[in-house]
Amino acid sequence: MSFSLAVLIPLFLVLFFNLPFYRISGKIAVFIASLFCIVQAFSFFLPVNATCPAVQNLVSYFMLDFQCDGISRLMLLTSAIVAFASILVLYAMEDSDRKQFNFVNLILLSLAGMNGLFFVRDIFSVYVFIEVIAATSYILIAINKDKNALEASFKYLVMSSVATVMMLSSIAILFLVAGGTDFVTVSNMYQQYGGNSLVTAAVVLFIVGLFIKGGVMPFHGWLPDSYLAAPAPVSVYLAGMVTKTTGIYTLIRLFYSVFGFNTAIQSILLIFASISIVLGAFAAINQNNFKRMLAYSSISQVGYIVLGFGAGTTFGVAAAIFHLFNHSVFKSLLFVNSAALEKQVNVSDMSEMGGLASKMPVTSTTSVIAFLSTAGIPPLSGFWSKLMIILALWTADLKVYAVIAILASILTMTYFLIMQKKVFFGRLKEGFENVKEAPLAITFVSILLCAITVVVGLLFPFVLNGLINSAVSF
Amino acid sequence: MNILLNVFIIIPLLAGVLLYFLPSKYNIVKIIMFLAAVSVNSFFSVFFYGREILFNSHLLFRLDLYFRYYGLNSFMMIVLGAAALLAAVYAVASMKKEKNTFMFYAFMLLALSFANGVLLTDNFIVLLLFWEALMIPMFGMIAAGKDKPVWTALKTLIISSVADLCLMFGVMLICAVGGSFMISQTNVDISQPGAVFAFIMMFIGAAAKAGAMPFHSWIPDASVKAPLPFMVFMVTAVEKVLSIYLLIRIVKDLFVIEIGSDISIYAMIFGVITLLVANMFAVYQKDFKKMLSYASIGQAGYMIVAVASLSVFGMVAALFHMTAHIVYKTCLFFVAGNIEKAEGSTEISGVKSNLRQTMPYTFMSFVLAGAAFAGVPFFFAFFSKEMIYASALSVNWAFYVCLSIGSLLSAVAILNWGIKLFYSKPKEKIIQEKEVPVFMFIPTIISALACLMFGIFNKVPHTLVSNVIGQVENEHSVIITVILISVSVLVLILAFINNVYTCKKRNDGLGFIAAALDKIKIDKLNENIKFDPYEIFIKAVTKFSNAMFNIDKGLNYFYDVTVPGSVNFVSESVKKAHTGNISVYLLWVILGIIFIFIIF
Amino acid sequence: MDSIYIHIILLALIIISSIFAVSYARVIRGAIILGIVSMLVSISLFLLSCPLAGIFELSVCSGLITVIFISVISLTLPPDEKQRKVNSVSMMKKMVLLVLLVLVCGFSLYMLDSKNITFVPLMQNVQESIDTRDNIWNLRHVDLIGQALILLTGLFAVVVLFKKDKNKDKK
Amino acid sequence: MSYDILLLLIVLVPVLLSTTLPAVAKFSVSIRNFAALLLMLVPMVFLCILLPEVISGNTVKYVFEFPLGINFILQADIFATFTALASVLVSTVILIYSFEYIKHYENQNEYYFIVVLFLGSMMGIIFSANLIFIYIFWEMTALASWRLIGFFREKEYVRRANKAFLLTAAGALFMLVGFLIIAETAGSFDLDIIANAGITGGIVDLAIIFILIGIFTKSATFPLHSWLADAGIAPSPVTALLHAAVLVKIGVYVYGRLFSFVIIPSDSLRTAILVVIAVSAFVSGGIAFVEKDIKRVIAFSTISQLAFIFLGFVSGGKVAFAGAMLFILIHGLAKAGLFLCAGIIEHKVHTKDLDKMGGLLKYMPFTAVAFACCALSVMGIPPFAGFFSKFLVIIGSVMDGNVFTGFAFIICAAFTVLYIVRLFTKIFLGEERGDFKLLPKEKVFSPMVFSVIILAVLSLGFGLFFGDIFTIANLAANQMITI
Repeated sequence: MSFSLAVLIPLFLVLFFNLPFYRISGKIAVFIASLFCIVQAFSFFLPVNATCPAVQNLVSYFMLDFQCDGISRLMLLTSAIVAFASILVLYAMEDSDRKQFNFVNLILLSLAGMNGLFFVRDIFSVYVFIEVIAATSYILIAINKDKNALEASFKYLVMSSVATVMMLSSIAILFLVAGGTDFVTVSNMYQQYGGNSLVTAAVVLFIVGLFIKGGVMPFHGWLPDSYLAAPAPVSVYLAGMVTKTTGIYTLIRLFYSVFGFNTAIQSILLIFASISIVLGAFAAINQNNFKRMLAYSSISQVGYIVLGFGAGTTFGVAAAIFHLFNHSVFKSLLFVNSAALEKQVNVSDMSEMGGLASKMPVTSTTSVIAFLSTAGIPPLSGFWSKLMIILALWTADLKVYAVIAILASILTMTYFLIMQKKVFFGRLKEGFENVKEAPLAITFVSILLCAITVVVGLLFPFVLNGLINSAVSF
Repeated sequence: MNILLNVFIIIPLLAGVLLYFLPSKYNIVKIIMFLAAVSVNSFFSVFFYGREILFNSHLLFRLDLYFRYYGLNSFMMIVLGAAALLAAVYAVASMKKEKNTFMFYAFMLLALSFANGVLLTDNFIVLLLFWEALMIPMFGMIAAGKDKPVWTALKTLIISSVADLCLMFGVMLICAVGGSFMISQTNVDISQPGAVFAFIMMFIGAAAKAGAMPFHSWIPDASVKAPLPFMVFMVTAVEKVLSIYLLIRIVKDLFVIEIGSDISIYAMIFGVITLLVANMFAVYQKDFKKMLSYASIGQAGYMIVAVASLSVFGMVAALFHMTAHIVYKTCLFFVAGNIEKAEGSTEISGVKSNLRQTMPYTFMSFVLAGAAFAGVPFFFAFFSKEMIYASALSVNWAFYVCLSIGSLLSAVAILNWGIKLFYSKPKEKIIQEKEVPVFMFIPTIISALACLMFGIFNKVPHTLVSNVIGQVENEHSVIITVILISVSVLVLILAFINNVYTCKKRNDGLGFIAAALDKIKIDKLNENIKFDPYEIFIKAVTKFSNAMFNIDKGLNYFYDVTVPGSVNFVSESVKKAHTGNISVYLLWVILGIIFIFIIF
Repeated sequence: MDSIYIHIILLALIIISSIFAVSYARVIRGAIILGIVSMLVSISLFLLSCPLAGIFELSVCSGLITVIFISVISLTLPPDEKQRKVNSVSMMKKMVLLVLLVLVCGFSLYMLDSKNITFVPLMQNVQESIDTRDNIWNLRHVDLIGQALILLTGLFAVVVLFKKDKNKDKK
Repeated sequence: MSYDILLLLIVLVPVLLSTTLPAVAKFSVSIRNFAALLLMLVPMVFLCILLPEVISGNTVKYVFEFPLGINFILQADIFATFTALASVLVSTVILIYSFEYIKHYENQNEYYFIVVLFLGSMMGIIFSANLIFIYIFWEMTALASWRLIGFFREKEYVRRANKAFLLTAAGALFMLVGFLIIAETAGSFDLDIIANAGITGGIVDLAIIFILIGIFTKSATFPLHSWLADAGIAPSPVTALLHAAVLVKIGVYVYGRLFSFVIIPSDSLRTAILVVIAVSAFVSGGIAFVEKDIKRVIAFSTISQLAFIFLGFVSGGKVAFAGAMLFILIHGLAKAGLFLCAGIIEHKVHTKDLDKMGGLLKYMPFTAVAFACCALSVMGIPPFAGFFSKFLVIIGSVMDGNVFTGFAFIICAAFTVLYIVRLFTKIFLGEERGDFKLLPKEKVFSPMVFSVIILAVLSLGFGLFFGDIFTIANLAANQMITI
């Protein structure tokens, strides 16, 4: 019951913001939206079916047949964190009130779409909510209306429309065969007609559609340009949540609760994942632009998630989910750092920057922690999730892919070390003497996200039992 | 009672350390302490003589040192004590004015205590411990020379540490093969695997201590630069004593080798090479002390040949010769010291006044010691040389020939120097120098008289030595002894003729011997550095390390250039692939789909 | 009447007209062709016996959208002659992609045949009985919410993208 | 307080409390220095309390169950406590040295934080008895060495720091693959279960090779050593701490911990390793003889001395094991002394090039004497401790049968003497190739010279009191090598 609120509240908020006679100011909108994100984050810790009678009958009409299990609750938490981060970055970066207002409304709509996606149990509604998130992100990317933002958003539009066409056709086939679109009927059908080539063709089409959405290597064309061109808060939101929810979460949801795993699909997932890990890392190595490098790095990290759950066991799914949560935290942290750099130094080319650690201590330390966690250096959360992925692959006897996953983190380390050398960890370049630390909002967010990474890293056993086991019992 | 055995190590060690750290205003006290320590040591060496003591002391390094005091090392310790006493008295007298004399004294005491340590212990590790510990006092003593000759000191350090490493490896092998760390308990048959390798390494290590050929080049440099007592005490006494002690232990106790085996032949050849080359170089030396140092290397060659003959008779001969050598070599070095004191330098050109008149006593002791050195009958060394000739002859006649050539060369060298020093006509006006101070003079005379006395009553040292090693009846028939004596007398006459009568033609006083040697171009060999084994060794090492340096540079190039280069190439190509226009990306999507269908 | 050939012809017509719609240099012609395409689609829907979808397609896509397109395009300035030639040239280049696309479809079809597709028996009890209206309103609440969200995003898209920034003129 | 809590504190106190150092620095620098020293002394005191307990035979163990089989086990036997004491001792002396050395450079807070964190992770490696936790602390030390090597923030220095970090991290990843193979064959990550499982065979040798790649990168053996020589550009307390005394000892310690009785490498593999370390000793010995930069000479000498320690652990006998264990302590002290003296010299003469030095004996007599003592200990001249450890290691390997490797290492010992003597003469003796007249007078009781003297005295002290540490080493060897 209470989970339908997660969709309805943002909808009402947007309506409330745009009442015809009274339009509230951007600042208040930002404040309310961030409040909502905090509430959503803490809702993760509330017991599942908190029922308070007052709300009960009010919402009874809107009883939506949502089911919720651990994975969705975890995704709820991650989306709340990332949305909160992007809203605060927005608050620090944008100063025009109107733009803040528009931005917040779009974020809320996209959040509503995402929450819906987490709880829906019907492949057609999955398609609908993916469409909602996609639509909001087209506009978010092009919000500043400068030339390459529009071009990037157009590119994203075309690519994801191709993806949605594929998804729709595969849903049509599945509907044709199964007679219904909710997960249960489709999975029963799949048990029966799994081997049939038409059904597998439909499933493959669906996977390709989701690959395009998720930005897995051969289908990732739109990702670097859209991350680069999008304004800073949008790129935080995009990198942090959108690609991962629309692309990878739905993939996990489908394979976990609808179609089981068979070796053919598994091999597709594993091959494409390792391609995107290795080539993503290579592409990121000598990028000059900070955000573009982060884009390629997130492609390679997404590859890790797909590799994780490509292992086929529930332990693999748990590892993938845990890495998804970690990755969205430290990737959005890295994008927040890039936003801070953009605001303070407004030079996007890394080779012009130099030794900013002395001038921007918080940003540099948090970026170091984020880079270490991405590369999988032990005490931090990234290491644990990568270790779980490797263990899952190892126990599922996919030793070759495990070795690829292990050795690829050397490449991850290379491009982040190059980044550290160029941007933070060197002598201060002339002309940056009067660079001050990023504004409070951004520093607060980066400290928060960095704290999450470190805490999850250090308290790994409790996190594992509490967070992950509830999502996927293995 | 057995606790007293620690005295040999503790007293010199404590005295040395105290001596070094006491402030300079107590100089007189320090000298007294120095002399007291040395005399106490020699007193105890005599006091303990004749006892058999097994004692496990925990004196140093908190390890148990397993002392074993018995015949052989008691004799060695007496000889060492006596030499130390003579050197100490001479040192106190001759080094009064120099700067770091007390450093020298301290290190001398340290060296004495470590030498006693080597002689006393019965455990291989402790033997090695004290053996290699000698390096620091040696370095200190050389460095305490007149103008701080640290380069020579370091050269000594390198050479002796390399030699000691050979010994260390030999000891390791013998412990591994023999199975125990105790010297008295190891008795390894040569036929066991690894035993031959162990024997070779230990033999080289021990012989190197005495200055055998490849490891000798620090001795001549040290003789010129280091203070004279160092040459007397360290080079002649300690090094020879320790080296011969270990050689005898190797041949007698540690290994079981039958007499005529080819290993002993190789060892004797090794000794003969040292002997011949050293004596050849001795003939050509420009400096009296350098000549003496080469001569002592030559004598070391004698002893090695004697020991290498593996017979008990040979061992007795070696020990006897060692004692004789110590006595007359100390006396010769004292003579050199006196001349240097008076003349300022022992270079040929340096000798200005006619020393025969000015320094009659030194001249007399030179004559006695020179005679003993040359092997004139009824002098100390004559009898031991005969025994060495006999043992060499018993193995192979060729060795005997080389030995006699060697002694001929040494006789020529000593005679040449005698004439040059004492019978040359002074160029400039005669400068009246008085004799050297009394204290320097006494040790010279004592050692000279000792040469004579022991020569005449050679039964006393002979009995002492033989009852230490083992009674040996003189199995050589009378004829052989007669032949030996006549040959050595012939050698002496030959040398005399060469020096006195045929020196007119050549100005350097060497007769036809020098002409013979010139054909082999020995003198050029001796002077230039190229043939100094130490330089050859250093050059080889530098060549090897340059090669290694290049390997490392190549490896660095691989890590710094090729790996990053290839990674950049790949990432550059991937970056170029992202052209940015939409149609290319759509093309990739299509290719991806085809790829999936292929997999299915 | 509804033999397989009618459908294949209709499909071919749809593909050809959509290609023309894309390749016309003048946008107004493209809009008209687009209207025709959606009409053809509605015909085939009628043939496939789902009249409601056909009516919606006909009235909304070919009707309303085409009218709006044409009215908006007519308001804009037509591109001058030179610009039109440049556009047409780039059109030809894209044709190459078309050939590739045909090849790909052919190839995938061939792959499907080679894997001897066994057609899945259709579900016997296809629920014709469920009225679409009832289906939309009470069975599929969730999609309603989704549609509401998309409508709002569309609204905001217009607000954000097309409204002139007041302060930009001032700057 | 029970002993296993004590053991836990030894690891956790430096790791967790080190983060407070930058905060403490806000109050005052001296408090921070004192806090850093305290964070080092606490583990030392605890270790001293632990040592008698451990010597009496019972190994202290702290277990905390983790899911997935990666349970956090700390195990302290004599070998571990001894090595831990050795590294804490050296790191404390180096910390005292760095109070004065780091004083006039910026970002000192980071320096102290990383050094204490490094010590904590070193304790972690020494005591952890679970493969994954060895890997975790291993990577943390690689991270620490990255930040410390790049301390001066020059462009070229940071490039070398990156190279060092990448090389060690790549090695560690290979090691992780090896650990996974072993965990799979033996069934669990815990060392004692692996030991009981007694696994052998081809797959285990493959795993050992993978692990060896990691160990060889960390302990800079020949083919993978180039990062150590390049790391000379770090401040000297860092090079002393990381590249002489503590970091490079990790690889050797883990080899001793894993391959002495937990997993037994096959004989063919053992000879292969012997060949590799002999080559490494030779090559680095040769290079040290012709190298120009003072830090690089000492770094290459570290590489060749590490080969000695490897020899001890690889040959597998009890004597060799005891020798190698002592070698870790004694070499750590002596080599740290050499690096710290190099730091003092570099501080005075402002150049690292050997050709521009000479005749410094007159100007810095105390440093010269300390340098000489440490050099003699490295060369292995008797009264100093180096002789005993070198002797034990080589005699151990000879008694275990590999005579030729023993001979090769004797030649390497000769090399050591050569390049150490060359180094000493080039710095302190000979004619002065630079105007050293205006050097400031050498203050004996400044922390720098004082700590160097402590190290020299310790090298001599451990030589003179060698009997005690030898008995401890013997006990440890008997405990470790039970076959």
